[in-house]
Amino acid sequence: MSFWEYANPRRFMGLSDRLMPPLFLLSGICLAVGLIWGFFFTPDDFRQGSTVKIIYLHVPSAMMAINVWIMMLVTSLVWLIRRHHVSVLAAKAAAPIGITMTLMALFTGAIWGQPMWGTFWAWDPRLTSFLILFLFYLGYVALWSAIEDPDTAADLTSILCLVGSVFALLSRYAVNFWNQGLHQGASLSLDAEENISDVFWFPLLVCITGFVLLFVALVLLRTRTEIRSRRLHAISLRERAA
Amino acid sequence: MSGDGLLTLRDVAVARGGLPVLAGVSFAIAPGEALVLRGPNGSGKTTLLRAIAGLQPVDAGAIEADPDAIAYAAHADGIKGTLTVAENLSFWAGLFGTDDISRALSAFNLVDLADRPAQALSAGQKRRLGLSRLIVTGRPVWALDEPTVSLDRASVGLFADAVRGHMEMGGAAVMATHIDLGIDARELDLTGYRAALPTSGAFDEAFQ
Amino acid sequence: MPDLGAYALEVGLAYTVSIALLVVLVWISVAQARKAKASLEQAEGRLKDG
Amino acid sequence: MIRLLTRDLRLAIRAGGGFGLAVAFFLIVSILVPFGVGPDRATLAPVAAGILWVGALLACLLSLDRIFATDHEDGSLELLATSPVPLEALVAVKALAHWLTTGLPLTLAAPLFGVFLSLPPSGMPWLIASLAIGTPALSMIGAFGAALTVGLKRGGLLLSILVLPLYVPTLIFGADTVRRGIEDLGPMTPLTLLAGITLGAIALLPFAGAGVLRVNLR
Repeated sequence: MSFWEYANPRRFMGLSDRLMPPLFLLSGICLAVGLIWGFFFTPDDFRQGSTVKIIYLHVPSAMMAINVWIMMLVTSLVWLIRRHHVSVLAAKAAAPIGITMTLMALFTGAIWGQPMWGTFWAWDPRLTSFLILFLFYLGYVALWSAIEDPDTAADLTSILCLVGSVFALLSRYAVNFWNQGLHQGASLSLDAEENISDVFWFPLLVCITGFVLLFVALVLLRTRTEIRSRRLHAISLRERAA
Repeated sequence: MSGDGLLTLRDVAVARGGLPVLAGVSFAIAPGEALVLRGPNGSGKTTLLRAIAGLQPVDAGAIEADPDAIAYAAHADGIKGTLTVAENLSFWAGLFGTDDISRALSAFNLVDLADRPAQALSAGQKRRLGLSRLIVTGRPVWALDEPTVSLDRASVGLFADAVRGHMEMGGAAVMATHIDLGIDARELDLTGYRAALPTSGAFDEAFQ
Repeated sequence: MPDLGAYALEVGLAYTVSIALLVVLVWISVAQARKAKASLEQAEGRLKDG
Repeated sequence: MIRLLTRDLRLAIRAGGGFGLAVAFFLIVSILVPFGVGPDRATLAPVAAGILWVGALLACLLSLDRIFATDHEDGSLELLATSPVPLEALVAVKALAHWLTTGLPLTLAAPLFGVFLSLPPSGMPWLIASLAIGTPALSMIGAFGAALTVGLKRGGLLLSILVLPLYVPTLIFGADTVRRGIEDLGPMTPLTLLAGITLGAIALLPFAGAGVLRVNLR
């Protein structure tokens, strides 16, 4: 039974029904443990004082903001190539989660940078690229709501997601070019672990796992809602036609 | 290739707005033939013609015709008000690779209107200009959706002559119309091909 | 409670707003899911006896 | 295809203000800014490059939704789709027609407006170069956005929301070229990057635009 078999709605509904409870539970635990550990049991940073505690929210949400868009890009491609309804509905379901994550990343980033920069918003390239990503999310959701026919909407939003991704990447480097940048170096770039000591590192890892699990659980839940409203739409079409 | 027929449909199924409308439609049109699609409003005439013209994908079956064989004419005539009749027509002629618009103008009695801006034309005259475009396309198969809408009796005669002339030159036509054009054409009533509404059932067809 | 020092307000604000965002997102998603499930069952009921 | 271009240009002229509309809007923006910001050179000069580019960008944005809307309303879009002209070429020609009626006149008028905003003379050549190279990208991206929203109700507003984020790289590199040109800090780098975006857009977006048109014509 190939992987694509999960794309048919009935099997997806069954599978997601079984997966959601454990996922929600696990993400709740990870988030609670990670945040409490990070908030209460880690020392202050000698330079940043207690604001370092914000990394437990800023870093995971920033990572999720980008990864959710990449997930939407992949699911849009799957829709355009293999025409699986569940895939494009998962992309539609993920968009609001991506928006929330981007808002959180922006908000926590601004607060975290405030002591260093003296203002809440200093057009730092990394934060600005999240602002641009937020605009792309907005456009994607706006396009979904502007079209009545679900299939047309799915095609148009998927193509917008493809083109948007190229331009989001372009904006990411244009913004770097435009303002040298005050952002702290990649505090968690996968290769440079040594720039945060272990005591901060483990709770951060737990928080990130928590965010990822929460995202997966939420996207399953929201995709089920999209499938159900699509089914409702199909039924009402049929009732009107009969 | 599409064999002898200019246009062949093999149990074609089309949908409109997510709901299947027609299923199992099959026919073939040879050069010199015309086919009139009959059926009440909403029976899928327009949807089928748009599928034949390539504007809409088919849900099942196949439509076989040369890629550049179909000339499509719908309710909207695609006329630019600020351009004159001759300019409109020569634009379409140029697009289809010919420059001779005189035959099209005379076939629809538009010669004396040639230099009038299209916005100053009556609905019937605009319709004649829209239909005269078919002649400059030089394409064998005409797919026409309600061609005689807003045409007076004389113009309908003009249009019937144009179709007859087109068929004599080896062309073919498939059209949806409610009136009798007085040309020998086969008829196909689409009510017999209404697609069954999908039965409510498993979750799989959540999107039919 | 850890001594947050000068930045108590900032850190507190960041945590409360972020957690609030997450709670609102989950709450809206669950509410939408419940509403969709209910109206679907009602529609399918109409379909069966209709 | 040339016939399609000449027809569109003739339509633009006959519809009146084909070429002048965008330039008029650009003129108004360039005049309004000093009223808002204040007339003295010290405040205007540093921001002139950015305002000129934002003005050009908004002027392009204004006329985008007419690119396919008129053809959609009178039915010629469907007829064009069934004509021998491929949809990709149609999108490219429409973008070119839009550029000729907005991008080009803006580029030619920009130095005059630069004087209004007291743009330093050393920036003038770079302003023209960056606009000449950048505005085709604005038209091409705009044509894709117009194809995306053709036939939608309230499409104009949605078009701006979708297209403005896509304009960000062009705006950044364009305005940066002019700023660096003024202080002679190597404006060639942003200019070449700008050219890269424009060429990429012209090469790829017609296909995305045609794909989207096919979906909208369904």
